This record gives sequence, C-alpha cells and structure tokens, in this order.
Amino acid sequence: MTFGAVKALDGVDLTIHAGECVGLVGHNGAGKSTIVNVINGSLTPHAGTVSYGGNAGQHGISVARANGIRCVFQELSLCPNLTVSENVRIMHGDLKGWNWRSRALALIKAQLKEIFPGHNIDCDSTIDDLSIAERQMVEIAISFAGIGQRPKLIILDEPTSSLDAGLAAQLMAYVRRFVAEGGSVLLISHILGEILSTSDRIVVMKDGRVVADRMAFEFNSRSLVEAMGSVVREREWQRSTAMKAGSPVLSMSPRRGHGLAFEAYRGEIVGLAGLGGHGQTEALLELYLSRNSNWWAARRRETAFVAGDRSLNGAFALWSILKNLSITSLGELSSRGMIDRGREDRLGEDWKKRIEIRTPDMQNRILSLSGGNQQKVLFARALATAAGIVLMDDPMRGVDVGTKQEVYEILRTEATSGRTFVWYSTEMDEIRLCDRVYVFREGAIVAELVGDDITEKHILAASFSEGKAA
Amino acid sequence: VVGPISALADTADKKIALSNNYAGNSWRQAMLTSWDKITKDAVAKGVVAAADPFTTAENQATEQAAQIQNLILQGYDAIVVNAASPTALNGAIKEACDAGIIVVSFDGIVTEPCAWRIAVDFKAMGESQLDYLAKKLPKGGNLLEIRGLAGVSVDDEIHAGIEAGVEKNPQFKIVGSVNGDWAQDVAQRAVAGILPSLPEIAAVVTQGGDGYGAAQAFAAANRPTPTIVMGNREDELVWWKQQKDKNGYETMSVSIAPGVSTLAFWVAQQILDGKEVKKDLVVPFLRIDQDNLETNLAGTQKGGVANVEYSLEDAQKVIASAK
Amino acid sequence: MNAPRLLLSKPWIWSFVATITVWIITVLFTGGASSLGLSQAALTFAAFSVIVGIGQMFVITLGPGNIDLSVPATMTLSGTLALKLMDVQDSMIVVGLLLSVLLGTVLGIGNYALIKLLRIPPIIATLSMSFIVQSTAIWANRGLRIKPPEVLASFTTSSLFGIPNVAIVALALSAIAWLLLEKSIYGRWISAIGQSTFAARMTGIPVDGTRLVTYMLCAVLASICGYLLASFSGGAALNMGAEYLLMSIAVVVIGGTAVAGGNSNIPGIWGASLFMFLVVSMLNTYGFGAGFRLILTGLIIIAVILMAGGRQSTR
Amino acid sequence: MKLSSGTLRLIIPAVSLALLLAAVFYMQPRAMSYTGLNLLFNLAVPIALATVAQMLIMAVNDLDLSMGTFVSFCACVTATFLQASPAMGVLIFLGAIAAYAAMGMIIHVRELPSIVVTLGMSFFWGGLAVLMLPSPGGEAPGWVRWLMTSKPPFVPMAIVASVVIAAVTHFLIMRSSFGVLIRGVGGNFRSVERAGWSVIRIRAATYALAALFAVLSGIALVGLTTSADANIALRYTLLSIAGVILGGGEFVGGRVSPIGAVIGALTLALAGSFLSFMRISPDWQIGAQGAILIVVLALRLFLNRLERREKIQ
Ligand SMILES: Nc1ncnc2c1ncn2[C@@H]1O[C@H](COP(=O)(O)OP(=O)(O)OP(=O)(O)O)[C@@H](O)[C@H]1O
Ligand SMILES: Nc1ncnc2c1ncn2[C@@H]1O[C@H](COP(=O)(O)OP(=O)(O)OP(=O)(O)O)[C@@H](O)[C@H]1O
Ligand SMILES: [Mg+2]
Ligand SMILES: [Mg+2]
Repeated sequence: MTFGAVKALDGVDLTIHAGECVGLVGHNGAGKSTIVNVINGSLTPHAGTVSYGGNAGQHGISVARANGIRCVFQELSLCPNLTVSENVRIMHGDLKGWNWRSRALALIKAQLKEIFPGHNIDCDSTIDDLSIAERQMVEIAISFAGIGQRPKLIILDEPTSSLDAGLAAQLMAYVRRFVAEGGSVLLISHILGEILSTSDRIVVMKDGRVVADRMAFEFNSRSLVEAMGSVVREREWQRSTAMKAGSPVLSMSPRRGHGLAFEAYRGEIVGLAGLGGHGQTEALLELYLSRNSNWWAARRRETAFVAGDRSLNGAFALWSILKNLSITSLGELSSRGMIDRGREDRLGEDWKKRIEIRTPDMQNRILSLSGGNQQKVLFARALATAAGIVLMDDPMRGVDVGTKQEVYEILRTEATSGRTFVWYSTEMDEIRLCDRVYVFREGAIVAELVGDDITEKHILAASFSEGKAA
Repeated sequence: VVGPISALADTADKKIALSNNYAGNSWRQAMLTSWDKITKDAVAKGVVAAADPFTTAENQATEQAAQIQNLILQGYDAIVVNAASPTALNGAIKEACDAGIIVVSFDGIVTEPCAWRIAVDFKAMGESQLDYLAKKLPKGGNLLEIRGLAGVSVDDEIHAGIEAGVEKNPQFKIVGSVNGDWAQDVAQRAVAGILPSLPEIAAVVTQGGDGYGAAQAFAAANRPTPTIVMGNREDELVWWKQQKDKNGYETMSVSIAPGVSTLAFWVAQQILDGKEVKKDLVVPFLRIDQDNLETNLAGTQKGGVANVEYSLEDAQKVIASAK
Repeated sequence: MNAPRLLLSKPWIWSFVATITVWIITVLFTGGASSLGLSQAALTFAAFSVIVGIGQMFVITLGPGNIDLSVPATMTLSGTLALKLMDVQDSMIVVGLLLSVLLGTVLGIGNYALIKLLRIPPIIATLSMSFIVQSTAIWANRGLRIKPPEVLASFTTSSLFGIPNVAIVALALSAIAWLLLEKSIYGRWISAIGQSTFAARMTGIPVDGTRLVTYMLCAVLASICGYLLASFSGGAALNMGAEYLLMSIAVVVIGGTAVAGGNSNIPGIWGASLFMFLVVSMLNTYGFGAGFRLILTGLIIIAVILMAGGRQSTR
Repeated sequence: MKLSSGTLRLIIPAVSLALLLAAVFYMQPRAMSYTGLNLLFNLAVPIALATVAQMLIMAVNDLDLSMGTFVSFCACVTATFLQASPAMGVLIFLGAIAAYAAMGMIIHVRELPSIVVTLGMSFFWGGLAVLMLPSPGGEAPGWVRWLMTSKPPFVPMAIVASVVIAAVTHFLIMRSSFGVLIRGVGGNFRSVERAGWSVIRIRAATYALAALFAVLSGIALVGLTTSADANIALRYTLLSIAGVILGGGEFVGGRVSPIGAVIGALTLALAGSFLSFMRISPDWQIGAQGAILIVVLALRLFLNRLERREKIQ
C-alpha cells in the first residue's frame, strides 16, 4: 500500500481469528489506520490480498460489510445532523420497510444498555446535541449492534480517546464478553494499559511493517514500548519548585457562581481534571476567547491554544503542513504585514526536527500526515509562538507513547523557562505530571490539588464525592 | 388644461393604481415622473381619489402578478399596467377583471382580452428605421443590429419590424447582431466585442437606449461612425447635436414617449367615468429628425428622455380617433 | 519537463487555455485582421470584471455562504453619486474618487453589520442591502445620466502603448490584491477563515475584524469599478451594475477559486474575465442567435470546469 | 418539555409567518377571506415547490444557481410542448430530470463545485427557453389551469397546495429512509459511503428529485400565469435560497426542513404583499423590500434568542 512516495504498508501479514481480540499498536504513522482501511475495503492494496472467512478474491466496502466487518473510526463518522436512530438506519442497510424507526430505536437502546449500562443518552436527539463522548458511545454501539446476525469482526480505531476512564473500562469489559461469545475485535490504541489488559494477541507495527506478533501475556508495558521502537524513559519528573510566585498571569472568577476561582502563575503547569465533559473545555475556551479580540489582532500574542479535536477545530485541510504550523506565529515571521518566506521555512524545518514530524516535505498537505502527526503539528503551532501562556484541550489524543514522552519534556523545559501551561487531559498519567490541578464537576471547580496530593484517588474522590452527598 | 370639474364628479371617489415592473433606467424614471406630475394634479383637483404608483423590486412577471393581486385586495377601481410580459400576467389580470376592476395596459401591453391596451406599433417602429435608412443611403450597405433583452416581446417585435424592413430594402444586409439588453454599457460591451470582426458598417439599427454606447464603441475601435439610429435619450441627442455641428452628421431618433403613462391614466379615468372606449388604442411613437433635433433637445431634461405628457383633452382625442 | 506539469497543476491555467482558444477561433473569422481590436476590447471590458471579481473573490474565500450580492447596486450608487458630485468639473475628479471609496467603505460596513448583528447568511444580508442601495441610487438621481468630467472620460477610454488605461488600473489593483493574498498575513487569515472559522478563531485570528475588512474591500472595489465604468460609458445608469452580479461570481469560480472557500487566485480572474468577454464576442461574431449563444456559453463554461477538474491534488 | 432541534427549526419560521400575516390582516382586513387568502398566497405555490427543490440540493451541501432558469425552462415546456403534445412534453421533462441526475453524478465524481456547474447550466437552460419561446406566449394546458384555479370548499387552493407540498416533502425527506440518506450525505458523506451505500446514486437521485419538484414548480407557475416566457422565473434562484434559509435550513451540513422551506416561501410572498399595503414612495419601494427582509430575519433572531433563553432555563 503506497501513497505517492510514502510506503504506508509494506508486506504486512495479519490474520484475525474468530473469538480473539487482537491489539494493534505502533507509533504515529506506522500504518495502523491504513491497514484498517484495507480490511474494511475503503482502500485496495497495490499488492497482496485480503480474504474474509477464507475466500479471497472480491474486495470493497460492501464485500467487507457483507462479511460482517464493522469499523469504529477515531474521527467521528456519524452524521451530525441526523438523530441517533437515523444514524442506525444508515449504518444498517437491512433495516428496511415500514416502522424502521422504532426498530432502529429499540436496537440501539438495547445495545447501548448492554455496553454502557447506566448511560443516559437520549436516543431521539440529533448527534449534534450529544457530547463527544456520547457520540463515540453511540458509534460504538451502532457498530456492535446486529440485526439477525451479529457482526463478525469489529475494528476499533482508538475508541477510548474521547471516553473517560469509567466508560473505557465498560467498553473493554464488553469487548471481552463479545470475544468470549465468538466475535473478533481488532483494537487500536495508544493507551498501552488497555491493549495489554484486553487483547489476546498483540501486533506491533513500525514504519509499515509488522515487527512483533505475540500473545498478550508475553508483553508488559515496557517491552511493548520497546517493541514499538521508542526508548522507555524512567520517570525523572521534576515538579517546579517556584510555585505561585508573583501575581497570577491568568485568572478567572468562580465558574457558574460557585466553587473555586482559577489562577495560574508564571512557569506553572496547571492541570484541569475531572470526568470528561464537565466544563473543562468550556473553561479553556472562555479563557482563550476573552483574551483574544475578535476584531483586532494583538500586537503580541499572549496565549496560544492547542485543540484536541483536530478535525473540528485544529487543522486547515487545504493547507500544507508548513502553513498549518506557522499560522499562529505569522506576526513574528513578518514585517509590515508581509510574511518572510525564508523565516517561515526555517521555523518549519526547526520544528520538524524538534518533534519529528514524519513527512518528506513540509509543503505536503496536512492531511497526508497520520492522525498523530497532525496532532504534533498543532502542538508545534502553539509552542512556536512567543505566547507566554499555552492552553491545551486534551492535546495528546492519538499521540504515540514515544512522542508523548518527548512532548512532556518540551513542556517541562518551556515551563522552566517561564511559560505557563493550562492542560486539560482525560488521562490520569498526564494529570499527574502537572504542578497543580483543578478538578471540575458540573462546570465548576470543586477542588485544587497541589504537588504530591495529585493522585488518582484524590481526583476521583473530588470528581464524584460532593455530587453524591448533595 | 383640465375640463370642467362637474363633468368629472363620477370618478372623484375612484382609486387608480399604477403597476410598474421596472424602475431601473431613465425611461422608466421619466415615466414615473410624468405619472407623478399629472396624477398629483388630478388628485389635488379631485378628479380621482388616489393614483398610487407601485414598482416591483425585480423585473419579473411573477412578482408583478403578485403585485396586481395585492392591488385587487386593496380595492382599487382601476389598475394601469406596464407589464413585464404580455401574457404571463394574464392570470392576475383576469382575476382583476373578475373583481370588477378596470385594467389598462400601456407600453408593455397584455393580451388578456378583458384589459385595455394602449399600444405602440413596435414593428412599425423597427420598419421606420429601415425606411429612413433607405432614403438616406440609397446604395444600402451593412447593418449592425443591437437588440434588447432576449425573450421579451418588445425585442421580438422591433426585431421583426427591422427584418421586414430589410426584406423590403434588400440593399441592406444585417452582418452582425448583438443583445444590448437596452442598457448603454451592455450594448457598448457587446458592440466592442463584435466590431473588430465586422466589415464596414453603414448603419446601426437599435431599439433605444443603446445608441450612445454603440457610438462610443465605434470611436474606441477607431472606426468611421456609421448612421446610428438613436432612441431619444438626452445623451444620444447631445452626441448627435455635437456631431451635427461638427460634421453635419445625420440620423434619426425614435422611441416611445415615457409620458404615455399619463395617457393610460386618463384613459382609465375615462372608462371609470363611463365612457365608451375601444379595447385597442394606438399611440404614435415619438420621432426626432434632423430638423426638429434642437427643439426636442431643448425640451428634454438633462440626462433624461425626450417626452410628451398627455392632458385629458389629448386622451379624449385619442379615444375619439379610435372609434 | 517539470515546468509544464507544475503549470498544469495550477487551477487558473484552464481559464487561460479556454481564453486563448476562443480568441483564436474568433480571430480566424476575419483571417486575423481583428486580432488587435479584439484584444484591446477584451482587455478593456475584462478590466471591469476583474476589479469586481477580485473583491468578490476575497469574500468567497471567506468560506461557504460568503458572497456579496450588493456588488451591482454598489456600482450603480457609486457611479451615480460620484458623477453627480463631480458635475462635469475636471477639478473634482479626485474628490469623486474619494467619495466612491468612502461610499464603498460605508456599504461594506453596512453589509457586515447586517451579517453580524442579525446573524443572517451573507447571501441574504447583501441581497437586502442591495435593494436599499439601489433605492438610494434611484432617489439620488432619478435615473438621469450625468456626463463624466472630460479628463476622466478620456482617461478611461484611451490607452497607453496600446493597452487600455482601465486595464492598467485593473492590473495595478490585481498586483496589490495578489500581494495581499499571497504575501500578507491578511491573505493567510482569510484563507484560514475560509477553511474553518472556528479553527481560525482558535489560532488567534481576529475573525470578525478580518471579515469586516474583506466585505469593505469588496464594496470599495465595486465602488471604484462603478466610478470607472460610469466614466467610461459616458454616465451612470441605474442598471449599469446588473451585468456584474453573475459576472463577478462567474469569473471567480471559473478562474479556479475554491467556492468552498480557503483557496483563491488572481490570475484565474483575468483568464475568466477575458474568457467571459471573448466567448460572447465569438458567438456574436459567428452570428448565433441569443438562444444558441446562451446554450453554448453554458456548455463552454462546464467544459472548462470539467477540464480544470475540482479534485485538488494532495500537493 | 424538551424540544428537539428539528422542532425548533420549525417553530421560528412559523411564528414569523404568523406575525407577518397578522400585520397584513391588520392593515388589510379584506385579506382575511377565502379569496383574500388565495390572492395572497397562490403565487407562493410555485415558489414553494422551487424552494423544496433548492432545499433538496442544499441538503447534499450543494447549491443550485440555475433554479430560476430551469423553472423558466419548465414553464416554457409546459406552455408549449406539454400543451400541444403532452407525450412530447413529458418526454422532455424526463430528459430534463435525467440531465439533473447526470449533473449530480458529474458534480460528485469530479468533485466539482456545484455553484459553478449550475451557473453554467443556468445559461444552458436559459438558452433552451429562449429557443422555445423567443417571445412570451404559449398557453397553459387546460388541466393545469383547472387545477391551479379550482376552488375547493372552505380552504383556498393556495393553502391546500401548500399544506400538501409540506406534508409530502416532510414525509419524503424527514421520515423516509431515502430522506435519511439524503440528509446523511449532507451531514457526513464519508460515513454514508463507509456504511456501504453508493453516494453517487444517492446524489443522482436527490438531483433528480429536485428536478421533479422544479418541473412541478414550472407547471404550477404556468397554471397561474396562463402563459410563459423565457425569463418568467429568473428570480426563483435567489427566492428559493432565501426561502430555505428563512425556513431554518442551512447551507451545509444537511440541516434542512421541508415544512420550514414551504413556510419560508410563503413568508417571502407575504413580505411582498405587506409592502404594497404600506404606501411607500416609488423611489423607496425597492429599498423597502430589502428592509422587510431584514425585519423578518431580525424577527427570526429575536425568536432564536427567546428560544435559547428558554433552553438555558
Ligand atoms: N491519503 C494519504 N496520502 C498520503 N500519505 C498517506 C495517506 N494516508 C496515509 N498516509 C501515510 O501512510 C503512513 C501510514 O499512515 P497511517 O494513518 O496508517 O498511520 P497510523 O499507524 O494510523 O498512525 P497514527 O497512529 O498516527 O494514526 C503515514 O506515513 C501517512 O503519512
Ligand atoms: N480527506 C483526506 N484526504 C487524504 N487523506 C486522508 C484524509 N483523511 C484522512 N486521511 C488519511 O488517512 C489516514 C488516517 O487518518 P486518521 O486520522 O484516521 O489516523 P489515525 O489512525 O486516527 O491517527 P492517530 O492514530 O494518530 O490518531 C491518515 O494518514 C490521513 O492522512
Ligand atoms: Mg491512524
Ligand atoms: Mg487516530
């Protein structure tokens, strides 16, 4: 499988048996998504064959679907303007005839209840009205649902990236049950814990090849990372010592009129924690928008923003990687409103090296990058500015382990040299890296944790406790 | 100007509306101005109760049909129409007639039998251009025709007249034809585009409003100015006058006078008054020639169109002569 | 080997290919005798389309739904008011131009105010605005044609070294627009906004400010075009802009600007403007009636688009 | 009660229409009658059909700039061929519908911007119309005339027709599977494709359906005007777009509302009448049309605000 000069898949041999869960891991751009697209029929391999249930020959989306293959893509692939049941109708071509609406509704309701017991999604609402996590849940449920016969193979491409820990655990548990009943699952994730605990077998990919294919119990977290080709770094994390020095560079009064006020100081990494969708993103947006005029360009950029949902609010699809990278720094790259191309190119080369953007040419379109590499570009976009404050809305979604480590290091260095980071993350590991953490619940800040108090236990306690008591 | 008041008592409480489909050129503006001038006076004198003009935002038959339907609802006794289409308004006109409303169409007339028509013989207007040219250029020559807006009846009728004229005078040959949409700049653009590939042109036949643009285009292309038939616009007449003074340039100018709206008003008033009026009235078009150029130019508003307004007596004469 | 391919990958090349083809066919009619005259006429009239086209292109670049339908009315009002103010006096030429620019600015602000305050799609906001502007033009002058000052009229109708003056003006404006679009921060901004308004906002682009400036730019260019056109054709007419509604959009899209926003180019506007003039001239020259002329124009436009293709290369 | 966003999309246009209607009744009580309503609304019927056609195209994220010329073309066919030799007329209509389907396919396969292709097509249809009717004329087929001028008991034809159009299209686009697919393509065509549907066929069918409604619009128009001309419906292009927007539809994302579109068309028609009931100086009559559009949309904004406040509470 090649895309122009890029060899995305190079002699990959992958077999998935009934009744097993195969974990697929690899660095960003390793070829995981491409293999998914080959299996589900959207891409036709240039060499080699795909066979479903033993019979090779035919290929294509409908053949794959007829053979019981379903796919959950990481970037949401529902129709946002339709209701949940209408989306079910689209995904299931055989829901024909009168009264399909109520049958679709019954189907999705049952499936959602089975995978995510206790959810409260209104199946009559349009996808637009759902949160990102809810959309992901709906998409997963639609894929697992089957009329008459169940799907045989479900491909999950980073299914938990928008789900919080509790929902992710529910999903993994369901995957185990599904597999136990004879289905198969191909699970792609950058969260190694998930892969290790859920898969029967793990396939590791690197630069378009399979470099390891062994039973899951033969791996541990460390050997898995090594197999992917990243060096495991010991955690030598130093929380900054100079905390709350001087006056806050960023502050916000208590949200929704109650809870704690928000403050951030120079050189700090402030974490925003709590269950997904409890107002962290809104808080970040408010911080950002209130400090950036919609009418005038600031002479010096004070704050930069890194978006997590790159297809929605990050990448400019028509542009090259370089233009995507430099858009926020144009002020510094230009004189009298005219852009200096030379300086722009240098900035691009510089960052390409610093965070290893895997591309032969920065002039390539941003969409030619794998998902994780796109995310790296968005990261570099913010870091390349002179902004003193960087707001991050779950920026590590879909970034591989090796890159994450590098980015963490960059963050720490930048913080030491005086930048302030406000970091919303759904991953506990990342939250633990922060100097100080605000826990959100129902749109307000309910707790502030500092230093060694930042533990999963404390955060979970703050996320849940008061609500139950009240 | 106006006859004895007592004779008009019958229409003192009648309301007349003008339904106009377009206001976007100087001819229509002159028409509205004339209407305004004459009807204001008539209302002030108590001849009629009201004479309100209505113009649609876009030059579209559908919009005008809706406008006429609204006028029906508003209870006008007569509607004077300058129609966007001779036939597409027939549905609405029929409804007006059914509601007992007098409908008088002028300039852009309608074919619906229940309405009155004050028509200009556009075909004759086209033919008259060729008659003039045949006299002026007995040897004939190549003609460039500037047509109006495609798909509109007036364009088709004048064109038919010109074709008939050419048939009658075979020494003339139409070597090029463009659509000028009755707009100066469009005409200029179209003529400039075709001119380089045309042989020598003896005369340009037009439909009004586009003669000046044609003259400009010939000048820009450094071609000798042919005989361009004008359309009574002031800028055309001024240009003609300049050429005439400079080198004795000769041509003619012909168009329908915008003041015909006032004739339509009086006709409607007469019908309301109970007078017997034939359904089809014809008004002469307004023609300007070499010898009466100066007088007409003097009487034309700067930037406007040569005009004739009608009084009640004029209207009565037109009605009587049609019998 | 590489250069032709690079050229072919440019979306604007096809409008030029079409233009040259049409030009050759037209000129063949007279065995080549008409080439100079036709070229000059084409340059002259393309210039007006280019000027309004550039403004429209900036607006279209802002993304789906952005379009300025008030261009014709703006042209009319600007021509009307400027000529009325100048009142045939040569000394007032600059004042008239300033009035035009000022008027454009005000109308641009008005357009954007409607879009922003009422949150209505630009297509409807500018349409409503155009009705009001058109009314103002009627009210201001009642359709009377006032002549332009002598110097201005002769400037717009004459040429320098065989190139029409208006084409030179349009060329200068195009150069400025190209600089803005390709080299300036503003150009990047509008392109970013065109691809995703929200993403643009989150990279710190002052979205409202940029859009306001863009609508102003479009109105100012339309205004200037109205001023020039009225002077060129010997007076402002109430319907003088009507042609330029479809024209301004057509030259932008035929020229290869992505209608979905975010991608635009200036050379294509020239190609398309020349093409739109020449195709009518060609069909007139060969004596097609209005019906066939329209049909062929449509088919040729579609053929050009099919050749240029919408698929954007990944590079 | 929690209102779905679809319902809200409908309430706002409906309320604007009601308010405008109230204003018209206040100014012209005569309009509050069987004939009055018919006169107010009968010319809105073809507009409503054209708006529905435009809405279908907009549902798949495209825009049809040839709607006006195409309806004019259909009107010309109705007044000539359909009248003189019905079979031939039907054949031409089928051809036109096939042309639309082909256009949808070309737009999809070559990933062309619909605006450009339809701009080209607008010249094409316009040219055909001019060839067919170089000058206004033709005659409405008897049955069309009868249908459009028939007087059903109690409720005037204009209202009956509007309700029928709204109901049929609502069922077709909001309730049927086909409608779901159309809107799905507008919302996220990639996902429809991945689910194994042929997007090209959906697009072609959508265009064909739109063409069918446009054909009906042309026929209805001729039924009202009794004859046609080549320029008869040019303004339907902008009117239909405005109608969709007024009715709560959006340019992209497959967010459309058929009932809203019909209401939008009626609102536009009514706005024109409202204006002629106010006596405005002729200079400003055109401008007033712009002003009334602005007022109606401002009303929409106001209601939107109210609704949002409701939602937050
Ligand atoms: N449409 C495309 N055009 C050009 N290159 C592509 C295209 N799709 C994928 N590639 C390239 O193929 C390689 C494999 O991409 P793929 O998306 O499969 O990686 P991945 O393993 O899914 O990475 P990630 O973890 O970042 O999602 C990458 O180098 C990518 O840049
Ligand atoms: N519109 C598009 N045009 C071309 N290529 C595309 C397009 N959309 C996606 N791709 C390619 O498909 C591949 C898969 O992208 P996707 O975002 O699904 O990767 P991913 O596996 O989710 O990434 P990651 O694991 O890093 O999050 C990428 O290589 C991308 O270049
Ligand atoms: Mg991937
Ligand atoms: Mg991914």
